[in-house]
Amino acid sequence: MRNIDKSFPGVRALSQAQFELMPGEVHALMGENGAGKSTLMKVLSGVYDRDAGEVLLDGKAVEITSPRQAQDAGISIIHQELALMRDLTAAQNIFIGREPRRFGILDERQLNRDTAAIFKSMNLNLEPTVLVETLTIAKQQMVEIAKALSYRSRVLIMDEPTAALNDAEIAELFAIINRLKAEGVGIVYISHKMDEIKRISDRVTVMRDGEYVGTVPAAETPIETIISMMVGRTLNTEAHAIPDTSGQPVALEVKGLNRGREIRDVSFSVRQGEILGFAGLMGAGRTEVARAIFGADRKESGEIWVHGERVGITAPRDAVSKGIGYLSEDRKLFGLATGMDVRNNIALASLERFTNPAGVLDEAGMEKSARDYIRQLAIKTPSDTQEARLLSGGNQQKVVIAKWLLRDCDILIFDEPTRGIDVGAKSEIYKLLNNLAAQGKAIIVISSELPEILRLSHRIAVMCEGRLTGILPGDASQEEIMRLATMREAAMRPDAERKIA
Amino acid sequence: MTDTAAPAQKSGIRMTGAFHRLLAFSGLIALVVVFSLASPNFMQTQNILAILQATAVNGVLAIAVTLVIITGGIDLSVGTLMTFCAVIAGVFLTYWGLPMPIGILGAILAGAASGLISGTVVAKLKVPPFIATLGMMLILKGLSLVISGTRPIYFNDTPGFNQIALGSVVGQIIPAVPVPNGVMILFLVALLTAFILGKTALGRYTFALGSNEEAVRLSGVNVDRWKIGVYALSGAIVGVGGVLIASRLNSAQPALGQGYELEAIAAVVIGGTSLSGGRGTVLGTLIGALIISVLANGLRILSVAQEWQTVVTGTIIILAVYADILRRRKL
Amino acid sequence: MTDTAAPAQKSGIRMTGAFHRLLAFSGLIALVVVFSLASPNFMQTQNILAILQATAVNGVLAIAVTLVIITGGIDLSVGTLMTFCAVIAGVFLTYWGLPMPIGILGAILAGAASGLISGTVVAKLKVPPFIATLGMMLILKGLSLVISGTRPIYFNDTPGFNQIALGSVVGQIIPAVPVPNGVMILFLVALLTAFILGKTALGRYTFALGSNEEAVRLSGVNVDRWKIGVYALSGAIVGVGGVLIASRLNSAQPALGQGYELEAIAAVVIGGTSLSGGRGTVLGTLIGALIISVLANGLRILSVAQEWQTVVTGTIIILAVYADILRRRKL
Amino acid sequence: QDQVDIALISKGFQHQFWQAVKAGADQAAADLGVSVTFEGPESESQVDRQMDMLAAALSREPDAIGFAALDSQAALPLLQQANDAGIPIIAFDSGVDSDIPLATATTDNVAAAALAADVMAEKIGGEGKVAVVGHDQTSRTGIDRVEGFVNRMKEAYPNIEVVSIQYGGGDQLQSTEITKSILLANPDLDGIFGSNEGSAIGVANGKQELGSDVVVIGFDSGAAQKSMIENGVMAGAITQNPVGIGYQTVQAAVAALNGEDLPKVIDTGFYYYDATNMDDPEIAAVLYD
Ligand SMILES: Nc1ncnc2c1ncn2[C@@H]1O[C@H](COP(=O)(O)OP(=O)(O)OP(=O)(O)O)[C@@H](O)[C@H]1O
Ligand SMILES: Nc1ncnc2c1ncn2[C@@H]1O[C@H](COP(=O)(O)OP(=O)(O)OP(=O)(O)O)[C@@H](O)[C@H]1O
Ligand SMILES: [Mg+2]
Ligand SMILES: [Mg+2]
Repeated sequence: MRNIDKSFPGVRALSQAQFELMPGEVHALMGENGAGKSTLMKVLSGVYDRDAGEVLLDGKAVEITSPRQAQDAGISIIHQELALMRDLTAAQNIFIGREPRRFGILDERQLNRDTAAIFKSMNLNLEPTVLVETLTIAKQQMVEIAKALSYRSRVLIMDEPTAALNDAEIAELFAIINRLKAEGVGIVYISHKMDEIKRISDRVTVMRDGEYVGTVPAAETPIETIISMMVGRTLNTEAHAIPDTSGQPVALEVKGLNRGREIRDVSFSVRQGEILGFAGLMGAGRTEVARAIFGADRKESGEIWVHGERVGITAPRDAVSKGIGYLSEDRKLFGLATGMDVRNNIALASLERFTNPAGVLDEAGMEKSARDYIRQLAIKTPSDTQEARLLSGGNQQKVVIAKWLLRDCDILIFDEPTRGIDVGAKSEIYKLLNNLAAQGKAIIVISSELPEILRLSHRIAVMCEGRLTGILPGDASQEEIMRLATMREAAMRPDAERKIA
Repeated sequence: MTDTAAPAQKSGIRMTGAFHRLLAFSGLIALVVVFSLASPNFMQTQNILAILQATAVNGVLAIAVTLVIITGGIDLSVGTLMTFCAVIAGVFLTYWGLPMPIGILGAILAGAASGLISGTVVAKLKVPPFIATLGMMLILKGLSLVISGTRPIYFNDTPGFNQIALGSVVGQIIPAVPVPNGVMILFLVALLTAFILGKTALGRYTFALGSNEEAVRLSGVNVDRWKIGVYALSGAIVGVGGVLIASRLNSAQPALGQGYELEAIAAVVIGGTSLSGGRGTVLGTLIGALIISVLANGLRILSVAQEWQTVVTGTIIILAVYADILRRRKL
Repeated sequence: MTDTAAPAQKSGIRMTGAFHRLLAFSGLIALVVVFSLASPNFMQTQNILAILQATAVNGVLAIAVTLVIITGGIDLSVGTLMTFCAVIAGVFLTYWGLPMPIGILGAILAGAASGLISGTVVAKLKVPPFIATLGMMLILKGLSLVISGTRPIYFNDTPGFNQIALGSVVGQIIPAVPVPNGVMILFLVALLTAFILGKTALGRYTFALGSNEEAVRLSGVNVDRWKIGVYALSGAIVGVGGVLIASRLNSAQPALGQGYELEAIAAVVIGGTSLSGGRGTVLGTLIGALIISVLANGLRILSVAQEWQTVVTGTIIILAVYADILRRRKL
Repeated sequence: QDQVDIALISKGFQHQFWQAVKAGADQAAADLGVSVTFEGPESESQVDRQMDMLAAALSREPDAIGFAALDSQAALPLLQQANDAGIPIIAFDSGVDSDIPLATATTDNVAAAALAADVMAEKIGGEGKVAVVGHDQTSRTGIDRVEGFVNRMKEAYPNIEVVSIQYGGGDQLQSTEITKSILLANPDLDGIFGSNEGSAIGVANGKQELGSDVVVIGFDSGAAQKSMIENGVMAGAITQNPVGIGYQTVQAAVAALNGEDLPKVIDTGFYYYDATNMDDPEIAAVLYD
């Protein structure tokens, strides 16, 4: 790809961007949120028409103006934002447009057999006939990967495929990538997880502000160099000292929370100024616990105490009025009012603060605070009146964070707060969380990235199959966490588990 | 960990599927039971046949609109398109004296052609389905009047035409259950549509479009072509409805049809199809159409004053859908 | 790097915003120009006033339904609710002999109450708005007939009642432009609603609900209460429409109203409001309503045969929306 | 219950004309000690809805049926079914092309509209331009009244031109808007005929809103139309005898049940009325509020 330009109304997403991929190589594409990575790949895969520049395949210029043409040219892509048909089954999703037929009639059994074969080759345990809607984001992501694999393309683009995956699944994905690589498939790999880049890629291309910065070999180049290419400066990543919060008053206490198989007798507490990390495998029930506390889902039993007072929470508004904020793991579905602008999304949870007794809004006040947060969190947006859905994924996430910061809650639950966020912003968010804790806020961080849990948490709660299998100190080892996260037998025997917890 | 969960879940889905289908009838059954208890005349064979006969046209229209709604669209033109197709049949058979099968084919093709146009306006010009089909509704209404010269066209020169809806092939074989052909045609259309929805690529894309059109596009599918196909199929089914109503009245009534679209859409939604697309069943739509007919018939049998019939119908439509929502929530 | 981009972009948005608004009129202006050229009778003051007068009721209903559509809902009951409110005014003023302001208030409150009920059914019982308001449409239609005893209620005992819509306060001040009060009321309602939508918390939540209701709920907002509030406000506006039509006809006609909902919704969509919610403007709706009135009036002035009027109207509705889509795409 | 049960299926329900028919039927039911039900579709185009109503009425096994056919051919199979079941049928408002109805209580709409044309011609002095605001483009009554008026003008009054025929669906507001357009497009118009109550009131409203002095002839009655005639906005109107139609239909049904012979046609008549004769007992009796 050479000299690619692409502009959106008010935004120049790509300017003279370039990229080169060899057969059988894994080529990482890196850059901050909004650098233009996804846009470049969408140009390559026929989603967007480029404004200028050329695309060469095997040295010959090609015109790719539709996803179909890209497929025919042997290019397939896993999009950053999940693009699945929620009402169809996994198998139906994977083979959409290429359904096996017999005498013009869909051959559903063949479809499911083919899908099962792909799942098997991925070591993925999933029924082909399961409705996508009922799957967690992680499993949906696996379905997307399966779909991309099913095309057997020469070029496979993966736009943040691991953002929703846990370590075991990531390892599985890397095994698949290595296999494809051996078969001569060229792979474009976009991710914000530095360690992955080192583990999997051969070369790294870095973009900044829609422009090409440079390409370096992955093995020889130190991570710091790549990061400074991305952000144009060096980041200091010194470890954070864990403060002692054991003397602080308890801010949030959960006792005996239960719901069906998803949440089984979960009890824990968070103190003011403390960051409690929640670790566990995909589907361990962390999100369920958070949503139950927040009142987003119903709970069967259990007490919630805020600042030593028992509170009845039946809806999110009860939780918010008690000073609890929840940043959900699926920003598109649950976090953003996508049609609204950045300013209103930031103000969404605090609108009454900007409302005078007559019900009239203080637009200037909203603008001011929106701008404050845009600056503070370095949200990349042309203005605070840009529609939120037009921001890049990572910047959308920052907007949702800003919403809860503005709301000024005492207790904050962050579910996968750095999903899809670049290193620079990630360390900003870590700093932010540390500051919030230092201000005395009680914070729960749910994350599937162990380094993140270890980096942030003062204490670490580990869940497995709906149970809290233990709470570890913040300096616990990865092995200890994994042991608790996979402690299924404990889940079977309630008394055994209690001892550990 | 999915190993253990998966099979259980699968049979779970199957079970609830069957259970679900059974329960979907519950609203209908409740109505039937209430009316049977309230009036001895309700459960007569003749009345049951009258109810089925009354369902035929609305049922066919509702099935047609189900397809469009599953794609996430809506079709306001079904009522006037039905009339337009009936008028076309009248022109072919009465004005031009063509043989009956050609008249029927003409009506169905006219429906398909109109669907093709609506579909093209929606898919290519990106006009929202509500507006595209509202426009078509008016255009077709006007054209029906123009073509027919604002007069009904009678089918007196086509003997046997009124047997399409009113005759009973079943009754010739089993005299005890003289189910009118119109009703059998409704069932045939339902079966065929259910087959297309469940077993063919067109059906698959119908659901896929309503579920996430952008995702389908990104998968390299020619979204526009399939969408137009769905509208055309839907139009063809409306054409069948046009033949049915023409046969039932032995005439093409050019002013008929407006308002029928709302009743058809109501049947679809009562039948559990979501207006936001992606899900829906033909069986549900059939049940929805039956609920509406049973309600209208039962209230008449009970001699409820007409203004109160309206009030009761409105209330029961809301309650039926609410009951359906409660049932789903429990499952 | 955002710093430099921001100011340019912002003025860009402002410019396109104003430009956009200007262009939105283009469809309307095109129609006006065509009709003016085609008939010398079109551009008379009297005819302009007639068009405005004809827009008043549909315009008010369309504004009411705009609110609901922005939340992602739909309201099919506006037509029969308007009638119901007119009947309530009739009962208050003619049957009970209460003073005029109380009759007006009664109609508006009746509208708000009905909206409250629809809103509650939608928000609390989770019945889809299409069905909830379809049910309400039937219920209100029946109730209007019941309450009025299926006959019109005249306002002959309330002198001045027909001046609400027909009189002209403006004309008393500036005799050259005797804009009827009904039209002024439409503009007032439009201004007020635009203010509420743009400047108040209720308005902001109206958009937010249509944009992503779940996200609003998870932001700790009492979604149900605001949604019910929007429906109630919408109902109250319909109540104003009820007063207008009652005043215009100097009577409450209990059988009127069905079918008006489609015309109102058409005005909203022609005005650029998306049926999927989250966006829309009162100004757009006003223009949409005007386009419909101008079209109807112009075709009548040209004495186009009625059946062709329908065809042309359908075509132009589609074209107007298509032109709007093209315009947006260019920006 | 052993009370005689008579089902009336009419062409409409909400409109005042049909309510007047219903009132007549209810009156007869009270006088004769029978019970009647009265039903009709939303609009006069919904032929199939009327069939459903007729079918449901048959299932109820009534003793007799009164039926105002929207389309007489379409109803034949069901009427045959009723006939086979031995249920006597009385047609009302417009006839059925068949021997099945024992009697038909009806108005001659063509003649009634021709009378309107005669009156109109007289009021505008035998020459000029007139327009028609019809209530329905396709229904029997709609067609008969418009054609009755227009044909009479053509045949008897060559100097009168019908410049515009438009249809407002019997909706007052729509008819008002139509009238205003017609008046604005034809400033030299002399008269407008409104073909039913809603149309006539709409025409008069439009005339008033524009302050025009066009001659308005209406059709049917109702409180509003009567007062418009009283205060001169409307010159006059044709009335049928809807109350009489309802009353005589029920009366004929009861007579049939008692085995009495019935005349094939019961002409319920029509009249022209204006401010001068409205209070005549003969006229006042056929007007409704
Ligand atoms: N459809 C669109 N309309 C307007 N602007 C867009 C659109 N898509 C992307 N942009 C803008 O283009 C720029 C590049 O976005 P892109 O999604 O390519 O970033 P990215 O590098 O993938 O970031 P991330 O790591 O957050 O996914 C951003 O500023 C974004 O706001
Ligand atoms: N939408 C859904 N429909 C059905 N089951 C679900 C759904 N979402 C979650 N589950 C199930 O609920 C359980 C808990 O899932 P949850 O998302 O809370 O886990 P988690 O620990 O937050 O994992 P993740 O890291 O994937 O977010 C799992 O068994 C999961 O399969
Ligand atoms: Mg991206
Ligand atoms: Mg989770």
